[in-house]
Formats: sequence, structure tokens, C-alpha cells
Amino acid sequence: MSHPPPFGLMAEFDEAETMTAAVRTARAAGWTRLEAYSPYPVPEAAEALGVSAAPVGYIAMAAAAAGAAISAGAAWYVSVHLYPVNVGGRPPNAWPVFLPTTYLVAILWACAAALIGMLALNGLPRLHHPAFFARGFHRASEDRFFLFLSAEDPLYDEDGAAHFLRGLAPLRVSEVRSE
Amino acid sequence: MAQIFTTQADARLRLALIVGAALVLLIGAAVFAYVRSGNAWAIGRPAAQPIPFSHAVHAGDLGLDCRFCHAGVERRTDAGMPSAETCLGCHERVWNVTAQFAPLRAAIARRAAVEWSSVSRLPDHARFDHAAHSQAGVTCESCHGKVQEMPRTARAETLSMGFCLDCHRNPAAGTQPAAAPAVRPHGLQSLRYEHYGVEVSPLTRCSTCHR
Amino acid sequence: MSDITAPVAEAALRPGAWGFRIAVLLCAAGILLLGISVSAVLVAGIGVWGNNIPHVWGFDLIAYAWWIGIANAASLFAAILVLRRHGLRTAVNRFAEAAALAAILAAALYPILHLGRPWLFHWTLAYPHRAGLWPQFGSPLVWDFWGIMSHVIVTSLFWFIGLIPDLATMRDRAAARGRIRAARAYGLFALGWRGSVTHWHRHQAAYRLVAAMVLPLLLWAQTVVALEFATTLVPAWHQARLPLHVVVTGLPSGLGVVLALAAVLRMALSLERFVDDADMDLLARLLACAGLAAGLAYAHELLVGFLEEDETTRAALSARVLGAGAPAYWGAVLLGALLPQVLWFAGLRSRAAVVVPVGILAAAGVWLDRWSIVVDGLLRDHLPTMSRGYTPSPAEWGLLGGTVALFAMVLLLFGRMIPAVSMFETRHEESETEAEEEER
Amino acid sequence: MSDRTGPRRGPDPAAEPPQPAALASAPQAALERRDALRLMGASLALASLAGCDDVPEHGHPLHAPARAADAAAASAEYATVLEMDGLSRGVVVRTRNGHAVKLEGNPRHPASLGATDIFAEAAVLSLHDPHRSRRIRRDGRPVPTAMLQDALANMRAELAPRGGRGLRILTGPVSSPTLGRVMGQVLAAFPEARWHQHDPLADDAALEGAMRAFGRPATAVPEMGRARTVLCLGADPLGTMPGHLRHARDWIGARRAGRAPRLIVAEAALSLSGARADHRIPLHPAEAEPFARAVAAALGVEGLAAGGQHPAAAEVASALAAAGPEALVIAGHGSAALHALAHAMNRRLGSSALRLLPHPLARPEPMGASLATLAAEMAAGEVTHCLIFGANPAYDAPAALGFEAALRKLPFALHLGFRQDETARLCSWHVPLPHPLEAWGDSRAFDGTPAIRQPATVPLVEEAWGEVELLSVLLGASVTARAAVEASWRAAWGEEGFDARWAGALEEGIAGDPPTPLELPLGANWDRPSPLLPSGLAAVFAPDSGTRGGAEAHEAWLQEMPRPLTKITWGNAALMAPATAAEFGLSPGDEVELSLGGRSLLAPFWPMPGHAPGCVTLPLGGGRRAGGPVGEGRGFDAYALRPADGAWVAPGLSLRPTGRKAPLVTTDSHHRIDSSEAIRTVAPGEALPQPERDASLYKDWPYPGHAWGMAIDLDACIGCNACALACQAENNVPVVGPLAVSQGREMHWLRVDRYHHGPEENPAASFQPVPCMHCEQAPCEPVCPVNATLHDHEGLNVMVYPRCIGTRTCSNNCPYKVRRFNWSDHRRFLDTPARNPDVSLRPRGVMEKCTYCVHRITTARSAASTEGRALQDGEVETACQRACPTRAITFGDINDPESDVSRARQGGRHYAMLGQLGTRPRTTYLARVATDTEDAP
Repeated sequence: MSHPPPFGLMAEFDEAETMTAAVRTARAAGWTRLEAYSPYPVPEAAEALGVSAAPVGYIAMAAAAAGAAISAGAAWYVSVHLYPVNVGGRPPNAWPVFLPTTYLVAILWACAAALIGMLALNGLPRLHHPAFFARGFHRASEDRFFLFLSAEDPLYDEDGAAHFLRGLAPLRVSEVRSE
Repeated sequence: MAQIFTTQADARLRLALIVGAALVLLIGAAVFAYVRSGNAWAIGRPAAQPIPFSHAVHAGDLGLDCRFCHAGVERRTDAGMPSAETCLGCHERVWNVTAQFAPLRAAIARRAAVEWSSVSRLPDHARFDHAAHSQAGVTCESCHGKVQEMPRTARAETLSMGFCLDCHRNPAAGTQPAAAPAVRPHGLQSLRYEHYGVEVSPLTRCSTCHR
Repeated sequence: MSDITAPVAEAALRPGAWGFRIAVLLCAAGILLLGISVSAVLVAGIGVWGNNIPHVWGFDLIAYAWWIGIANAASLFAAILVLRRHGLRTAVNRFAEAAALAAILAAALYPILHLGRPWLFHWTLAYPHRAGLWPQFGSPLVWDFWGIMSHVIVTSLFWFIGLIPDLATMRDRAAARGRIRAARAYGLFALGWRGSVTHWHRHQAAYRLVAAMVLPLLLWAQTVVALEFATTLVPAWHQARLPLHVVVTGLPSGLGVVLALAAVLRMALSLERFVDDADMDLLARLLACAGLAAGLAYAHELLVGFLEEDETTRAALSARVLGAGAPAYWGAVLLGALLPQVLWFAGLRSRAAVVVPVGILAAAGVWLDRWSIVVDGLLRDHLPTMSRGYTPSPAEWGLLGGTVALFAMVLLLFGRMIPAVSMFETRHEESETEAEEEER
Repeated sequence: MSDRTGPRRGPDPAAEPPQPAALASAPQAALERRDALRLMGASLALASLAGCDDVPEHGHPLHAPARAADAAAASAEYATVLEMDGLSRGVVVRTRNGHAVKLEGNPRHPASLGATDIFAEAAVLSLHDPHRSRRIRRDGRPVPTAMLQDALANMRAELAPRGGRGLRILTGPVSSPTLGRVMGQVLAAFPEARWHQHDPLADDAALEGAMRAFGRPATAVPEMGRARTVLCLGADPLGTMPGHLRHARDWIGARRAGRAPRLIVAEAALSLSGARADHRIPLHPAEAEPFARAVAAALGVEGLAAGGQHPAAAEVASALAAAGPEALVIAGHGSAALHALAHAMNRRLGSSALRLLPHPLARPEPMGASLATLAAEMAAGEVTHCLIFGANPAYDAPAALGFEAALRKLPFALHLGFRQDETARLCSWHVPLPHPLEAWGDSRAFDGTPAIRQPATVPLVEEAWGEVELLSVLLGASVTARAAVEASWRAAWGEEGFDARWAGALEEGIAGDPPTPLELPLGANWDRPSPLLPSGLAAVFAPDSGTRGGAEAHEAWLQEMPRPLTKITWGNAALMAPATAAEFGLSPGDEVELSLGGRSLLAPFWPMPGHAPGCVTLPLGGGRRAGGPVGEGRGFDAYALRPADGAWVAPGLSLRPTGRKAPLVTTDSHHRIDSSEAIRTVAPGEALPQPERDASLYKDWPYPGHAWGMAIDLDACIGCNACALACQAENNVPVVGPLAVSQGREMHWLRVDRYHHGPEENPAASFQPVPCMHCEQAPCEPVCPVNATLHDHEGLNVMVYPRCIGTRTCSNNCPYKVRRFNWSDHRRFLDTPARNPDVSLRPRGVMEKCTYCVHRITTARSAASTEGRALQDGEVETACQRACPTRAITFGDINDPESDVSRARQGGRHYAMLGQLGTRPRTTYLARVATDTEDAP
């Protein structure tokens, strides 16, 4: 049985605060390829990791604009160019009555884009991931917190990284294999 | 801990998503194409007729004018189907095949019309005026196709609302300018108007064709 | 801390009890009734209903507006809790969202079924039809079509986004117990969620963003339903205040259903720890508030209607309020606005035997309000010669009963299969509480 | 099928192909089944026949030379006549492929002047009725024609030696010169035979009154157009009186010309004339004669045998006196003395507004007495053979007469009738009668104008026999109906120029002029007062405005058409003044038990504002017991209470509420006094303020070609429903049945709203026909999600049935509520040869509504553009417009300032219903002109 190359090292914590502190320490130590796992949102840790959620908002906003434009544009194009008809004496381009659907479609697209954008930014769906190899990782969705150092980090070497993590007072440090 | 999904699971999921999306698009496109296709409108499928009449022989080889049999085409809503007398007027003398013409003789005996099957029948709610169209320069061929090449008469166009609208939106393309004035003085074409800069033609109003 | 997750997840993962099975059977019978009623409408046409001219709409639109009201109020409530990061969100968000989703599914049946030719409903969609025809974008019904479609999709999205991390929990628990099939099923829908802090960050942004979008969407969707009436020339309907009235009087129905549901679920699934007495208390007081708001809407209706409106509108209102429409109107006021006021009494609102019927009756009161608008609004029209009565037929009652069963069935399955309270929100909440305690 | 299109089988035995013997002996059930299949199949099977104009028995189409080439394929029109109470009115029948699809009035005929009434319109429906009689039957079983011929031959052989003793012939009222002539021949050949006539609606009192006044059966025909003041004593010249279409036209003609005849109506139940009266006096039947006497006395009529008192008399008399020779008194249903008084008053006033004409019937006689004699003879066993032609005494003879029991005893009774009705069931023989649109004949109008009735449609029943054909067998010389009619007119006109005159008569629809008026002196001893009616509740019998005497009860269009004043459909009700009903504690729809002379019946009560107190109006024509599913059991049979002499009034009625609700279907949800802004009234000469065209943010859509509009003159509308029925016939509008009507699902595209205004004891009534308003800013259109209702380039609000998905929102947003929804699929009942092929049938689940007869517009437009000319004003006539007796509806191009409709809109009475809503309707109204019973605003 040949050992596959390691994916990285996982340190397990039982408190969000220790994990957050560990993230801060790691960042200060110059680690760049690292990730933290938690059973509920820990905004402080995200902040420490330097993650921005703004792109989700931008995606939603762009989708809203596109949806609105398509909806209003379709209504206008159909009513003015494709088949102009006399509906109760209203002019062909009765734009105020196109607004309600435009508004609804914009919201619909924004919401759908928020979900899809969030998933895309997160690289989800990804059913198989090396992180699931980590020991005790199933408790990441329950009550444990993890800090992960990637093997691809320039600072990474197996012993140094393990030593660094042990210094952060984890419950356990374990190697994560890549496959 | 152990992985719940294998490494291939992600690939399979992606494939499933892509195939699913492609299927949806494909089915949509197929339906879109089918409802516009000749199949959905029975194009090319001849109807059962009381006698095996061939337009290819009469209109093609012999070069008979359409109006010889469809006498009302320039004057009436209904172009008219030939009566048994019209057929037998010639066929008493030429190609007098008694067995074939039995339905015609029966019709004369019953004083009834010959029960031709129409291949261009429009639905009950549509009204088509042959006189108005022929006077406006619409050729028979534009709707009925090249009947002079059809041994068994079959529908040549969908005759769907979209088909009618194509021509009603742009009548010039479908008519023979030589055969009629560009715009008939009291025809609907003469009453095009503009509203808020949008040009509207009476030819595309519902009541022009529907009843 | 794993004792937070266990009871909630266990409720979903343990085998069904007898009570559950009986309830499912009852609902299945109701859904059979729904099937029969729907078939009757599809086969024989809506002539099997009691509608006529001028009562072209009856039970169909009443039930539609009513279900939409429940869905709206419940969704609105859930979205506000998320946005305000209110403590109650851990307890009732999931119910509220699920109730909203079930209600919107029940509601979505009606706009299609009530058509004279339901199989042609897709003509309201803008797609290239072979006849060259297009929908009429100015119609409130097209607005409503988009409204209900957006409503269904956005409510589902909102519910699903909140559910992803909990599905991951379920996956992991099932895997830990060696139930690999269940783990795979949950895992597929958890989309490989692994609790990355980065993911959480974006997830929260999307969740709150959708929650923020739910507010205007729902207000507008409800408004569009009201606009179907308010844009007509019927004197009782042609009012600028109607959208507000419909939104506000819809609140007691949604909150009433959420309250009743919370009371029932926490007993049935033994979730007293997560939906605690304080949560129930707050929810009950909210329902009382909603009743108060509805009461204000009625007061506004009467004041404006009798003091400000023209003679035709006044006559129409007076027929609804004082004439033949009085039973429905005052029934709505009594059940939707006045009855919830008993919940101001702490002794009463702590009892499930009070809270459940009050919640359900509040919803029934809103149904009466919709009857008062849809049916009794036509008691007095412009011309007296075309007024007729309206009596619902068995097929309409069957449809109403059937959609109630459908609603209950969706909720039963929800309670059985997915976590009834938001586990990650609960964890989050409790960790914050602990932190606060520590600070003290 | 060839035998159907050949010369139709007449009574000639030689022409009769032998019937298969098996048919006669086949089991009854099999025959019935076979028959049922034929009933359903026959009309459809005939649809495939194209053009039968060369069939000798077929009629002569209008404008024959011009249309000859196209006649086979397209439409043809025939001028013919239809009878009502034996008197004819002219119609033009439009046919498609040989089938009658629509009737319209014949403008040349004096009893029509181009208008129709609901009964004429419904003839198309009865023609195609699947329940009409199709087989010769003996004791109820179909038998071959040969058996009938044998039976007739035997009968002739039996009767001839004894001079016809024991033979009785009972007909309806006969105005036909030919039938009269043939009857004369029969009576000459069988001197002991007797001819009786029966008509439940016959006005025997009018005949008796004329006999008293002039000593001969004259008839006084009013000339409404020449009168300045008209007193109607129970008469209804605008509604039920013979010649009503003509009277209505004369009345409105004078009213439009500013010579409005002041109409004073004294009557018990509110009638159409009463509704439009300038002054109406609710009069209990017991007061009728005293009132007339008081008026006569005040006028100075000589020879009065008794006096009378009535508070209103003096005023009425002075109004009549002031009009002098332009005054006119018309008596209606009442006593003979009342008619005599009317004649005397007219004579005293020197009235020039009436014509005294010979009675139009071939043999005028008091029909009640005639029937009573027959019944007595039958009961006494003096009758061995009875031939009943077209009459239905087993149903519509007064029950007190015992006619049914007497008829049952007859050894040989032959019923020649259109349906297997109550009488047919009691007769040993039944022979189908052809529909008037299928058979040759002739007839006279109310003023005696003769006309030839020609078949306008392919005969749908092979075995039908006309009266003349059957009688000719009895005479031993079989002739066809056409030959008999031709013989009559050949005798009248002479041989010279006969063919041209005959062709002209068929083309014109009239066969000569009315007779010259008579100059008759008032006889001595003309006034013989009737015995005073005892006090107490009185029953007043009246023809139902939908089913008349019951003969029309099987016409579904008529059953479903809301009665003009009560809006009752599919039945009848006991009508009373609200005050009288209050005495009995009745509310609308309560069931009451009515007893009179030992007989009783159950009837629903319905209030009628303006009804005279102390009496109950019982409409005749309900409770049919046979003849078809349409009419059977609709309402109650008032003949059960009618006195044996067929009187219109019977005292001593007792009424008892049963405490139950009776099933009564009405479209009247506001059966009380209810005025509305919808109806406007102006003082004579007053102009309504014409509102500014309301401002809009949007520019108006241009209508560069025609812009169709309709103006409905409420001052001319008499509420007769002809427009609504014409619309139903023209547009293939379905009949939905009583259940659906009770649910509020009636389908009439054009309804006639009735409003009462004024005091409940004596209100005025206004009628308002409401078709689609074709609003320029139509509220229905913007709410449709699929563009199924739109405006076209000529301003029509069009409804696109195939596009409709049935959200019904358009109806919600229609303030006029003129849209109708197909709650179920009616197409299978409509897809018959009787349908108008120019109007498509609507499937289940779609909206429909008035189209302004868009098919007529497009047909006319195509015809004009094919001929390279512009459409002329008046070239497009809507069905409702064409039917209206008072020309209340004008339709045309409002872009053309010279069109009739533009001129109507320019008058001061023009207004838009609910105009304040900003819908800008194209259908607009002309306000009513106030009369003295109502106040102008």
C-alpha cells in the first residue's frame, strides 16, 4: 500500500475562539493556503482569513439588472415591434404596466443568482473532498472546529507544519491524505 | 473519517447536471420545431377523394386554368369545388372511364354535390375570403402550393396562423404586383395607420380573419 | 455541545410512530379527495363549481388569496427573523419556511385549475407561440403569474439555502451510524457542504440577501394578488387601500398557522428545549399584534369607506358590512382581529389548548375576509340587474379540503425527513449566548 | 336519401312507395329505437345535401335571377309568412345549403315592416326540433302511410252515405283562403259534418262586441300613427295584439315625428303597452266595464244601457274629447260589452285613427262556444269521426269543459299536428304536420292582407301531411298543397298574367292589398251590460309572454328568454300586486295553492309592481304534459282553472300559501322598485348635458376607416325581447336550461334590463337592451393575460375564442357585465343545420360576448371591396337592429357624420351608460322622454 501524497494537515479544536486565534496566528506566521471549518458561521475567522462575501452581492445585482432588462425588453419588443395591438386604448409601449413583472423577474433572478453564485464561488457542489478524510471531520458539522494547512503552501513541510499546529493547542493534529 | 462519495461522484453529478440541462433545452427545441413542421400540419398527406383526381394531369399537363373548376375564386368567399356536371362535361367525351366516375353520376342522381375532401380546410373560427385575396394579387400557389405537380392533391403549407400572419404583415412579398394594384382602393391594406410612431396594419387585426 | 444536534436530528431519523402513520393516512385520504376534485374540474370543466356571471371567481380565488396570505405572512416572518438575527429564528424559522412552502404549493394549484382551459396556462408565458401571439404584459394576471412563480422559487431557495448546512449535519450523522444510503441522499442535497469558514461567509451573505429580497417580493406578490381585484372597476374592489389591506389582514393567518404548527411540532417531536416557552410566548404575542394590525385595517376600511368614498363605493361597502355580507365580514373581524387579542393574557397564551385553536381560527378568519372581498364584494355592482348569488359546490369544498390535506402532508413529511429546527442557527445562537455569559 | 329530395310524398297513393311490411309488425321498442336514431340523425344527414332549389315543391328565392348561379352553394332568401293566432306576419328566411338558418322580418309585409317578434325568430328552432313528430302513428305506433290512406278511404266510404253525419273537423283559427275554400268543399260534400275552430287565445269577446255594435264580424284595426290620444282598455297594442309589430312601428313613428300619441292604458297586469304608457290606470277586471261606461258617459255616448263610476274616468274622457277625431279607444281582453263600448266611443269621437275591416279569418266564430258545442256533442255520442288539425284542445281547452274525457271516448280521432302533444296521445291516429317553413299555404294578416306561404327549406319530415292534402283525400281527389294554393289564387286572379302575379307574390311576400275599410253604422241595442263580477280575489288569464298559450312552450329559446316584465324563465308564476301579496304574507317565490270552481293548482308567486290589487294574473301556456322535454312540466297549467267558456277573468279565486318555496327560475335579482343611473329620462325637448370627452394621458387610437357604433333609443324600446332572440338565433347562442339559469349562467349576448321607477302601486317601466358596449377604453382588455380580447382597427372589442384560456377576469372588469362564459360545452347541441355557419361555435371554458355581428361586417366589407366600392351606411345591419319593431337600435359608422348612428348621437338625448367610468362605450343610449307618470329629472 503506497502512500499518496499528503493533502495537508488538520488541527481540531473544540472552541470557535481557539480556532479563530489559531487562524490569526497562522496568517501572522505567513501561511497563505489555509482554511478553517466550523459547524456554524464564525465571521471573525472569516475576517481573519481575509474572505470577502461581496462578490455574492455583485453577482446578484448583475443578475437582477439582466433579468429586469430582459423582462422589460421582451415586453417592449413584443408590444411595440412583434405584434402591436390596441389593448383597451393603451399605447403600444405602455411601459408603466410592464414594471410589475420587471420588478418580480429582477428579484427572482437576484435570488437565483445569489444561490448559484454562492455555490460557484464556494466550488460547490463537491461531493468528494480530501477534507472528509480528516479524522473526526464528521463533527465539523456538529460541534468541532478545524484549521487546515494545505500541502501546497510554500511554507509547508510535514514536520514544520505539524509542529506549528501543535503549538496552537489543538485537541488533535492529523494528516489529511489527498486520495 | 471515510468519504461518503467516491472521486467519480462529482464527475457524475456534473455530467448529470449538464445532461439534464441539455435535455431540457433539446426537448424545448424539438417541440418548438415540431409544432412548426409540416408533419404537425399534415403537409404532403393527400386526403381520400371520391375519385382519383390528379391536379398534375389537369392543371399541369392539360394546363387548365384554376378558375375552370374553382369558379368562385375571384368573386366569392368560397372558391367553389367543381360539380359533377363540370367534370362530366369533358369526361363524357374524353377518358370516359365509367367505373371511376360512378361517384359523380351518383351525385347527379341524388342532386347533391360531389363530396370532395378539402385538404386546405381552415378551422371554424377562421374566415378566408378567396375573392379578397385573389383580387389583392395573392396567387393560388402561395397557399395551395404547386398543385400542377401533384398527382394526389395534398396540403402544401401549414396554413397556421403564423403562416397567414407572415403574409399579412408583409403583403408585398406574397403578391404579384402585376396582377393587382399595389393597394386596392377599398381594401384593408389602404387603411394602415400610425399610433405613437408604431405602424399598425388592419390586416393583422383579429376580426380581419376571425369570426 | 453535540446534545444540541442529537434530539433534532434524531427526530428526523427515527422510525415513524403510530400517530404519524395515522396522520399520513388521513392526509392521503384528503389528497385523494383533492385528486377527485381536480379530475372533476379537468374533465367536466369549471361548470362543476358554483360560479356564474358576475361571480366568475369564488372558492378558487378565495382559497388562492388565503393560501398566498398564509405563505406570505410565514415567509415574511421568517425573513425578518433572519435579517434581524432574532433569537426566535432558531426556534421557528424552519417551520415558518416550510409552512410557507407548503402553503404556496397549495396556492399554486388554483391559478391553473381555475382557468376555463387549464391545459393552456402556459400561454401566459412569453415564449414564441406558433400562432405568433404573445401574452399581454399589462394584465395583473401576468403579473400574478410571475408573482406566484417567483414566490414559489424564491421561497424554495430561501428554505433550501438555510437547509444546506443542516443537510450536511444529517449526512454526517447518518454516515456515523453507518446508514450510508441515507447519508448519500442527504449528502447529495447538501452539495458536499463541509463547513468551510469561507463557505459559511458567502453562505451567510447569500442567505441574508435572499431574506432581504423575500421582503419586497412577498409584499409585491401579495400586492399583485390584490391588484387583480383593485385594478377592476368593481366598486368594492377598486380601491388603492386593497393591497395594504390584503397584506395586513393576511398576517394573522400566516402567524396563526406558524404558531399552531410550532405548538403541535414541539409536542409531537419533543423539541421543547429548542422551541422553548419564551419562544412560544413571543410568537403568541406576535399573533396578537398581527390581529391588532388587522383590526386597524378593518377600522381604516370602515372609516375611509363610509366617510370618504363616493356613493357607489359606500353602497358596496355597506352591503358587505351591514347587508347580506355581514356574517362573513364580522366573522373575519372577530376571528382574524379580535380573537388573537386573548393572547395578551399570559395565562392563556401558555396553553397549547388555547394557542392552537386561536392560531387556526385566526387563519379561518382570514379566509372569511377573502370571502367577504371576493364574493360579497359583488353584492353591489354598477348595474343592479346583473347581481346574482353564489353557492359553492361540493367540488369546490373538496378542493379546499384537499389543499388543506396537501398542506398538512407536506408538513408531515417535512417533520419526518428534515430537521424541524435550524440546527446550525441553534448552535450559533447557543454559542453566542455562552459567550455572552462568559463575558458576564 | 333520393326519395327525400324527389317530389315530397303527397297524399297520392300511386306515388307512395310501399313500406316494408316488417316495419308495421316490428316490436314497439325496436321501432322507438329506430325512431330515436332517426330523430337525431335526420337533421344532420340532411345537412350534406347541397342546394335543392330545383325541387318542384321548394319555394322561390328572393332576387332569383341575380343569385341563380350561386344559389346552390351559398345562401338564398325566401319571403314567406308565419302565423300567430291564425294571422300572418311576413318574414324573410335566410337559408344555407337549403336549410333555414335565420328569419328576419319582411319589410313589405304590413304586419312586419321588416321587424320580427320572438315567436317568428324561434321558428328556425322548431323547424329543426329533434322532438317534432316525424311518423304517422296509430295508437302511438308508427305505421306506414298506406295504412293511413286506407283508414281515410274507409272513413270516406263510411261517412259518404250518411252525408258526413258524425264527422267533426276541429282546426285552429283559419285565415287561409285555400284552407277555407277546401273546408267549404268538404262541408258541401258532407253536409252533416261540422267545422269547429279552437284557439285558447282567441278573443271571442271582440267578435261578440263587433256583432253587437255592427251586426257583423268586423275588426277594428287601430292606426297608432294617426292618433293623438289612445285609450287601451286592457288592450296591449305594443305587445300581444294582432299586428303588434305594425302598431309598435306606427306608435314610435309618430313619437319620433313629435306627434307622440298619448297612450292611456287601463289594465290589470302590467303589459308592454302599460309599461310604456304615458298614463296608466291599474284596473281590477271588475272595474273595467264601469270605468269604460264612465268614460263613455262623459264623452256623451248615446245608447248606454247602464252607467259606471271611476275616479279616473273624467280626466281620461276629457283627454279623449280634446283629441276628437284623433282619439282612439282600443279594447282588449275583457267582456263583449267592453268591446262594444269601445266601438261606440270611437264612433262618438269620430275617430279617424282606425280602420274597420272585415274579419281576416275565413270563418269568424266565437271559438269558446264552438269548442263547447263540440265537447257537448262528443260527450253525447253524436260524433264518430273527429279530425283535429293543428289544435291541441286536450291541453289548452279549459279543464272545466271536460274535452279530454270526451275525446278519449271517440272511436276515430285523427290528430294532424306538429308534435305528439297531449291531443295526439288521446287520438287513435296521429299524422305529422309540416313546419310552416316547409310547406305551401296561404294566410291573411291582421288587416286582411293576403300572402302566400312558400317552403323555404328542405323538408325534414318525409311523412308530413298538410291540412289541405289530408282533406283532399277525404274529398276523393288528391291534390298537393301547392296545387291547392295555386288553384285558389288562379280563381281569385284569373288566368291572365297569373304566372307573373304569382311570381311577384312570392318575391314580395304579399299577395294583394288589405280589403277596403267598411262603413258600418252602430246598431241599435248595442249595449248589453255584463253581469257584475262578485267581489273577492279574481283570476285573470293572460297569454304568457314567452310561451303564449302553450303552443310555443317547446321552443327552448322562448322558454329561456326572460319574460320582459317579470324576468321569469322556464315557467310561469302567479302574478300579483305587492300589496295583495303582503295581505297573504307572501314573499317572491313562495308556493301558493290556487282554487277555483272546485279545481286547484300549485303555483309560485311572483310580485308585479303596478298590478291591480285584488286579482291574480295566471299566465297560460305552462305545465305542458306532452310534446317534448323542453316544454313538459315547465310551470303550472292555468287552463286547469279557466272557466268552461274560456273567459279571461274568473271571480271567486281562493289563494292559500303552502309555506313552501316553489322552484322558479328568474334572472331578476332586484324584483323591487329600483331605478338606476343607467336609465336617463329627459323632459320632451330637453337636451342632456353632453360631457366633455374625458381627458386621458394617452393619445386616442386612430380609427381611420370605419368606426362602428350603436345607438339604442330607450324611448323607442318596448322591451319585446326580439333583439335578444334575434341575437341568439344569429350568433348560435346556446340554451343552458333552467338549472344553469338559476345558477346565473344564462348566455344571452344581449339582455334587456328592466327598471321600475315610481310608486310600487303604479310604476313606470323602462327597458334597456344591453349588448357589449365595445368601449374604446375597454376595461376587459388590459386584464386579459393572453391578449384574447382586443380592439380591432374599426373599434370593435373583439373576443378571440381560440386564444381564451378562461380566467374570466374580463368579466370581472366589465362594469356592464355583458360577457358570458361557457361553463360547459354547448357545441354538440348547437352543431346542427340550424346553426349560423358564419359564426363559430365556442368551446367549453372560454368567454364570449356580442361581436356587433362582426361576421356581417366582414361579409359586407369583403363584398364592397371585391366590387371596388366603399361600404354604404345601412349596408351592415346587426341582427338585433334588424329585428327591432320600433327601430330603436341604429348601427353604423360614427366616423361618417351623415350616418344614421352619427345623427342619433348628435341629438340631445345621447348619453353613455356609466359614462363616468371613462370607458368611452361605442354603444350608447338615447334617453327616454318623460311621460306624465314619471318625473323628468
